[in-house]
Amino acid sequence: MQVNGEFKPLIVAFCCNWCSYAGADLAGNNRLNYPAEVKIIRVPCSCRVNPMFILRAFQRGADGVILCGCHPGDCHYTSGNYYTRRRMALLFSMLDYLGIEKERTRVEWVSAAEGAKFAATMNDFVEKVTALGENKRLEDLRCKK
Amino acid sequence: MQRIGVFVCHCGTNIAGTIDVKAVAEALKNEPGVVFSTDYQYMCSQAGQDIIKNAIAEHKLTGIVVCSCSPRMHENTFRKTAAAAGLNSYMVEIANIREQCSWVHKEMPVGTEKAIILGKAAVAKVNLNAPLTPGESPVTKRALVIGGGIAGIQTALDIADAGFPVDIVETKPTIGGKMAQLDKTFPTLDCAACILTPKMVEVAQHENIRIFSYSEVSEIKGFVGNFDVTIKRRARYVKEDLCTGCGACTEKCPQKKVPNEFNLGMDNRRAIYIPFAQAVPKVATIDADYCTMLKTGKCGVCSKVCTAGAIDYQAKDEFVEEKYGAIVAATGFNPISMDKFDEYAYSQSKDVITSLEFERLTNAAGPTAGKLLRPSDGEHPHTIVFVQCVGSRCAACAEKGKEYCSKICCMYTAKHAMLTRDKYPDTDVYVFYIDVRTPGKAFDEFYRRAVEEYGVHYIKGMVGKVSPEGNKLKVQASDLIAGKQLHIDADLVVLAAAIEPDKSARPLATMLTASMDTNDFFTEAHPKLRPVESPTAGVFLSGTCQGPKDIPETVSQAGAAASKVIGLLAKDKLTGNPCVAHSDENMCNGCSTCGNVCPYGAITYEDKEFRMPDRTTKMRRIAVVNEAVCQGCGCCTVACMSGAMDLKGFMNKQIMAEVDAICK
Amino acid sequence: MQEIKREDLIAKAAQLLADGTVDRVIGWKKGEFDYDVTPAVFTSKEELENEFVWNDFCGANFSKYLRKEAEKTESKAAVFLKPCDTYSFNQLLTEHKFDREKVYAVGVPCNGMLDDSKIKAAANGISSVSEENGKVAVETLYDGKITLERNEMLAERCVNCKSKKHVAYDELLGEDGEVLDSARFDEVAKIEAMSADERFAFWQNELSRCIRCNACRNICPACTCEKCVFDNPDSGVENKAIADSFEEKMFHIIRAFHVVGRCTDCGECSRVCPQNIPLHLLNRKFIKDINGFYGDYQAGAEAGSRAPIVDFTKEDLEPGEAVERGGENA
Amino acid sequence: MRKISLDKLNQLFAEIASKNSLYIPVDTAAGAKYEKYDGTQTMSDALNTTRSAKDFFFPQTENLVDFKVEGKNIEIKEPVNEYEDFVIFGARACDVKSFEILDRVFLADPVDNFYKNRREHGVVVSMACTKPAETCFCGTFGIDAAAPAGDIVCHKTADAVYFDAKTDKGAKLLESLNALTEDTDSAAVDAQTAQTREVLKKLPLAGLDASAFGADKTMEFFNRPEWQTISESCLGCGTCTFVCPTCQCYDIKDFNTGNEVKRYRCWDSCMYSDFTKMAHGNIRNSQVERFRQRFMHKLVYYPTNNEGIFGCVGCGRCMAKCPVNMNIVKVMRKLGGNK
Repeated sequence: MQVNGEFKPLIVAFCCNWCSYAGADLAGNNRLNYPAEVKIIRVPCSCRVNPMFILRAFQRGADGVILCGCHPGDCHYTSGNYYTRRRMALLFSMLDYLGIEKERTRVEWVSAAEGAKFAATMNDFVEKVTALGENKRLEDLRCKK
Repeated sequence: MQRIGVFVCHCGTNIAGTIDVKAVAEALKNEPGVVFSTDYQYMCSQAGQDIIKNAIAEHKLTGIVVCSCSPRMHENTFRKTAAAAGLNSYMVEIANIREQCSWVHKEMPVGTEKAIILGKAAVAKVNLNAPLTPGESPVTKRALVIGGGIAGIQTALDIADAGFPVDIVETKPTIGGKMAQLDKTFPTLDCAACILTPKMVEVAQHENIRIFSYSEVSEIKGFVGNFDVTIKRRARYVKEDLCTGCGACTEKCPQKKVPNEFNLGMDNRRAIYIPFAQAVPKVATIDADYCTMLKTGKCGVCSKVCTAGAIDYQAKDEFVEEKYGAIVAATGFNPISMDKFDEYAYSQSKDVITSLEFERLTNAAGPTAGKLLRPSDGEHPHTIVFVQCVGSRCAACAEKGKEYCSKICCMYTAKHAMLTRDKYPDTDVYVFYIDVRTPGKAFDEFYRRAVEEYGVHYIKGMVGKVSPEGNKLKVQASDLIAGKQLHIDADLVVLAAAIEPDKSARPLATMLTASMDTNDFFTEAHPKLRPVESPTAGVFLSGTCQGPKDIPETVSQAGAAASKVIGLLAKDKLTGNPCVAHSDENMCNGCSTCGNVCPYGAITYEDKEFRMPDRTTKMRRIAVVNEAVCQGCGCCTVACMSGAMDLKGFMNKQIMAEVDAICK
Repeated sequence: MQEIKREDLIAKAAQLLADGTVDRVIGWKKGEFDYDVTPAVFTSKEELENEFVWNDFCGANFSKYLRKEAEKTESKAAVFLKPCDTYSFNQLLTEHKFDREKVYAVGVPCNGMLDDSKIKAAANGISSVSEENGKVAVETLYDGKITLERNEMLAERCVNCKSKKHVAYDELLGEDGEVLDSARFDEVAKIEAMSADERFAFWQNELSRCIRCNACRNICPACTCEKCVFDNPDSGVENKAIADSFEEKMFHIIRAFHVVGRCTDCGECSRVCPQNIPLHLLNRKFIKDINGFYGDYQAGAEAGSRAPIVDFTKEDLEPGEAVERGGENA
Repeated sequence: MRKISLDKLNQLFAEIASKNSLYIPVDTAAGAKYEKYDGTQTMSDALNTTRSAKDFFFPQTENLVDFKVEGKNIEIKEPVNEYEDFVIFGARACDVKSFEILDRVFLADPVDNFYKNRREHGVVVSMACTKPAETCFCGTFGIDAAAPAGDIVCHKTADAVYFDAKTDKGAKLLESLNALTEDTDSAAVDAQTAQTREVLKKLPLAGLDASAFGADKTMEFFNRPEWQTISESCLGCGTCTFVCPTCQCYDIKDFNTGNEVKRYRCWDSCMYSDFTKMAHGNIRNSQVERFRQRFMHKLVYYPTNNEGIFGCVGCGRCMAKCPVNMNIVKVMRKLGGNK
C-alpha cells in the first residue's frame, strides 16, 4: 500500500495463543515498538494455520505473512509446532520454487517471555518486506483498491 | 445476520492516549452486523460491564466485540459479562488494541487506523461465531495404577487416602518393584526394605486399594473420566483368598533348580514360590514353566502339604473388566542388557556383575546373606572396580546403549563404594567415571564422603577392557587426568548399567494413546508445566516410566501424579473446552490423516451408513472426535484435505474472515 | 512392446471369471484408434476376447475404477496393475480407500507406455500405430508410413520410471522388476537452478494455460475427498474457473499440497492435462523436498506407512533453512 | 476472390492489426493457440487450436456487474460494455459452425448482451482444412471442412492465401486490404477443395452417421441401458466441455474482494456433480445421468430445439483430450447403431 508516496507493507502475523501471542503482549507491556503494519491474528497453535490462510492473505493484499509459535519442544499441545515446521518448510519451499520472493514468508518461534524478540522480529520482517516492495506475484488484481 | 455491539475501552489513557477511541467506535458502527457501538473509560469495571449488559438487552445483541486489552487479560471477564446478560460466552471476541496496538505505536493516527482494522477483524469473526456449549462427561471415581513399584505404591496410597478406590496392576507376583531388591538407599543409607515394606503392608491393608498382582492390562478403551479397562489375571495356580503364605509348599516343592529372578538368577528357588519374605500379597505362585505337576501331571506335593487347600492346578487366566476415571502409568525401569558390552566380559566371568546384582550380594536377604562374596568362588574380593555409565550417555554408540544419563548411577555407585569400604576396609575400591553428577539434597556431600572419608579411588576415565585371567579380572583403563593407562587386577567388576523403560511401557502407551519419546519413556503433557500428566487427558505419569529418577524424586512425582488424579476424581462431571475439533461426516473421507497428527488420540474412526443423493446407501469410514479428549490445537484441521475437520471457535471461515478484514 | 501378451492377460482374466475368484475384471478396452484405450469393466470371456486390449497405450491408472468397483458388490473384482499402479494401490490401502478383500490384483510387467501426443506431434492423420522391430510404425493419411524410435515416444513418466517392481499384488504375471534409479528429479533441479524471476516466468507461463477442467484432480489416485475444497462454497477457496491469475496458483499449490506425502508420482495429472501443464513437476518438487529434508520416502511403497507430512522429528530443519537450501538438498 | 502471396501474409496481418485486434493461431510447446498478433508471430499450420475459438465470444470468465459496499449502502456498478473490434484469423470450419450453434442460444430471446456485443465486434476469417486428422468428423454433421463459413473464407495453398468475403463485415475488411491483395479466379481454390474432399472421404470416421439421432428422439434414447456401461469410465471432469466449441453452460458466481462484490459468470460443466445445484439439491445425482445429459444435449435436445441442427461440430477435441478416451463418437457408435 502506498501512503504519501511511501510504500507501507501489509503484514499478517499468525500467533499461537500460548507463546507468541503472549510474547506480543509482552512486547506491548514493555512498550517495545514495531510497525503498525503488523496485524496479529490469534490462533490456538501454529499448527492451526492452514496454507490456505497464508495464500488468502496474499490474495487479499498482504505483502508478507509471518507465523509465530512456541519454540520446538515447548508447544502447549506438545507437538503442534513440529507439524507446523514441516508443513511450512514444504510450503515455503514450494512458493520459492514458483518464484515467489522467499522473504515474504517466515516462521519464527517466539516464547511468552520473548517480547523483545517479538518486536525485533517484526521490525526486521517489515524492513525486509518493505525492501521487496509490493506483492505482485501472489496478488489478485480483483482485490486491488 | 448477527446483531453486534462494539465496546471500545479507553483503559484510562492506556488506550485512549494513543488511539482516538471515539473514532474507532464510530468507524466500526458501519461494519456489517454492527448495530451498536460505544466507548467507555474502563470496560472491565463494573460500570463498564453494565454498559455491555444493558446494550445486550436493549439492542438484542447476538454478539459483542470488545476493543480493549489482550484477551489473555479479560476475555474471561467479558465472557462472564455476556453470560450474565444471557448471551452465549463464545459470542464474544476481543480486539487487542492495548498490548498489540496502543502500547506499541506512538502516533495517534497510526494507532487509530490499526485499532479500527483490528476491530473490523473481530467484527468479521463474530459475524461467523456460533454459540458454543462445553460438553460434559461423568467421571468414574476409581483410579488404576499400572505398576506396583515405589512409584505406583505411593500414588495408590495418596489417592486411596483421599477416599477414592484404586486398583494396582502388577505383573510380578508381588508389589515392591525394584526398590524391594535394593539394599541401602542413598544418601541416608537407611535400608530399602525397612522403609518400603511398611508401605507395602499399608497398601495391602488399605480398604480403598485392590492389588491385581501377577496381572497385566490387556485392553483400554474410553477416555478421561471414562476408561474401560480389561485386566488379565494370569493363572498362579494358588487361590489367593485361601493361601495363608505359610510357605510350607515352597519348602517341600521337589523342583529346586529354578533361577531366582528376585536375586537376578544368582541363586535358585522352587517351582512354587513366594518371591521374598515380605511379599504383598503374601501368596505363593506356581511357575508353570518349571512345575512338574503342570508339565507332566505327576507330583502334586504342594497340594498335599497345603493345609489351606489353596492349590488349584486347573486354574486359568481370568479377565477382569473395570471402569476407571484416571489411569496412572508407573511401569518403571530395568537395567539394560549387557549383551552388547562384551568388552567388560560380563558374559565371560561370573565376577563381572551389574550394580543391581551387587545390591543383592550385599543384601542380608540376598544369595550370600549379605556377605560380599565373589559369585565365582565365594571368596571375599579385595579389589573392586566400579565402571560408571555403562550404556548411559552413549551418544556415539547409540546402537549399544542410550544417549541419556541414567541419573541414579553416580549416587548408587558412591553408596556401593562407601558401604564396601565401611564393611571391608581391606578392600581397594576404584570408580571409573566420565563425570560425577550429584545434584540433589545432600548428594554431593555424600559423594565427597566416599572420596574423602572412605578413600574410594575415583578416576576420571573409562575402562577399555576387562579380561578374565585365572581368578583375576585384568582391567585396562585410562586415567584422563593423569594422562596414563592403568592396569588393575580386580577381583570383582561392577557395571553401572544404564536403565531403560520397562518393555511393557510401549504396548501400554499404544493402548493409552499416550505418546512416548524415542527412548520409550512416556512424554509429559508439558516438560515444565505439566510434568506428571501425559498429553492424553486422564493419563498420568509416575516414576521412572517418564524418565530416570531416584527414589526421593520418584516419590514426589508419584505424589504429584496422585494429586492430579484426586483433582480429577473429585469432580462429578468434566466440563470440556468447547473450542474443539469437529468433523463434518458428510465431507470426511476417513483417510485417517487427522488421527496421525492428533497428540491426544482424540480421533477414532467408524463405519457409518450414508444415504446417497441417488437414493442408494453407502458405508463409509468417518472420523469421530471425542470432545472430552480433544484439547483444541487444530492440528487435524490442516491435515484434513477436504476441510471436513474444523475447529470450533477458530473455524477456517472465521480465520479467513479475519484475514480478509485485515487485508481489506 | 510389452512382454506379456494380450492373450495371457485375457486367459488370466477368463480363468479368474471361470473359477469364480472374481465376477468382473477391470481392464482396458479398445476404441476407435490404436492409441485410443478406455478403462472398462469386463464380465465375460467373449467381452474380453472382443474388446480387451493390452498394448503400449494402456497407461491409465485404475485407482478411481478400483474404488468404485470395490464398493459396488460383495463379490471380488480383478484388476490389472502395472508396477506404478501398485504404488497407488498401496496408498489407497493406507488411507482405507477400499476393502482389500474385494479386489484380486494381478500384477503385469510394463515396458513403458507411449505418449499419443508425442506421436501425434510427429505424424499427421494417424490411421494405425503398430510395433515393428522395436520401433513404432505409424501409418498416416498424408505421409505414408513413418517409423519412430520407441524411446522417444515414451511418456515422460515412463522415461523417468521410478520402479518396475510391483509392491502389491495377489498374483504376478511374468517377471517382477526392480526399483529404478530414475532421473525424475532432474527437471525439478533444472527449475530450482533458475533465478526466482525465471522460475516465476516459467510457472506463470505454464499455469496460465490452466482451464480448471479438473482432469488432473479427477484422475488423481490421491484425490479422494468426498467434496473437494475447490467445489465447496463453504471452504473459502472454492472457484470454478480461473477468474484471476492468482487463482491458478492457488489451485495448483493447494492441489499439490494436499497430496504431499500421498502422491506416488504416477504422473497421471500431467498425462491428462489438456493444456499440457507439467503438473508432475509440482508434485515432484514436494517429493524431492521430502527426500532431501526428511529422508527418502516413497508414498505407496508400503501400505500403512506414515507420510513425513504427518510425522516429525525434534531435529527437523526450519522453514527458513528449507527455503535457503532451495535445490541443494538432493 | 482476392489472393496474397504467402511471403506477404505478415504484411497483411500487420495491416489488420493496425486497425483492429488480430488473433492468429500460433504454435506453442503446448499446441496451437490463438494469440494477439504483435508483429512477431507466424501463423500456425496446425490443424486446430487446443482450445476452441468460442472463447472470443464466450470467454471462460466474464464480469457481469460489481457491487460496491460502503458502510451499509450498496452501490451497483454496471460493467463497461464497449469492446474493441477484433479479427479472428484462421478459424476452421468446425469452429465457425460452432458460432452458429452458440448464436442460437445466446442471441435467441432473451438476448445475451455480453455475447451479442462481442459477436458484433468480431470478424471471423476462416481457413479451409487441407489435412484433416483422424479424429475429425465434421462431415457427420454436414460441415464441409474444405469450404467453411465465416465473414471471410480463406484457402491456403503452397504459395498463397485466397480470400473470399461472405458477409458485409467480411467484404468491408477485405476491401480495406485491397492494397496488399490482388484479384484472382477460383481455380486454385477449387482444385484444393476437390482434393480435400477426397481426403475427407477416406477419414476413419467418415462413415460416422448421426441420422439415428436428432430432434424429438428423447424417449427413444433416454432410458437406453447402454448409458450405464458407457458412462462407467467417465471421471466427471470438465475437460470435454471446456475444450468443446459448442458447450455453452455457465454458472454465475459472486466474488467478494473485501471492497466490492464482483458478480461474474464462468463456464460450467454438466459433468460436474454440483451442476445446476439448487436449494433442494442436484437434478442429476449420478454420473450416468450427467454423462447422458451431455450427449443427449448434443445429439437430441439441441436438435429438438433448433430445427434438427446437432449440437456437435465434429472437431474431435474431446476425442483427443478426454483423460480416459471416452467421447461422443463412442456414444454414437454404441447407441446409434454405428459400426
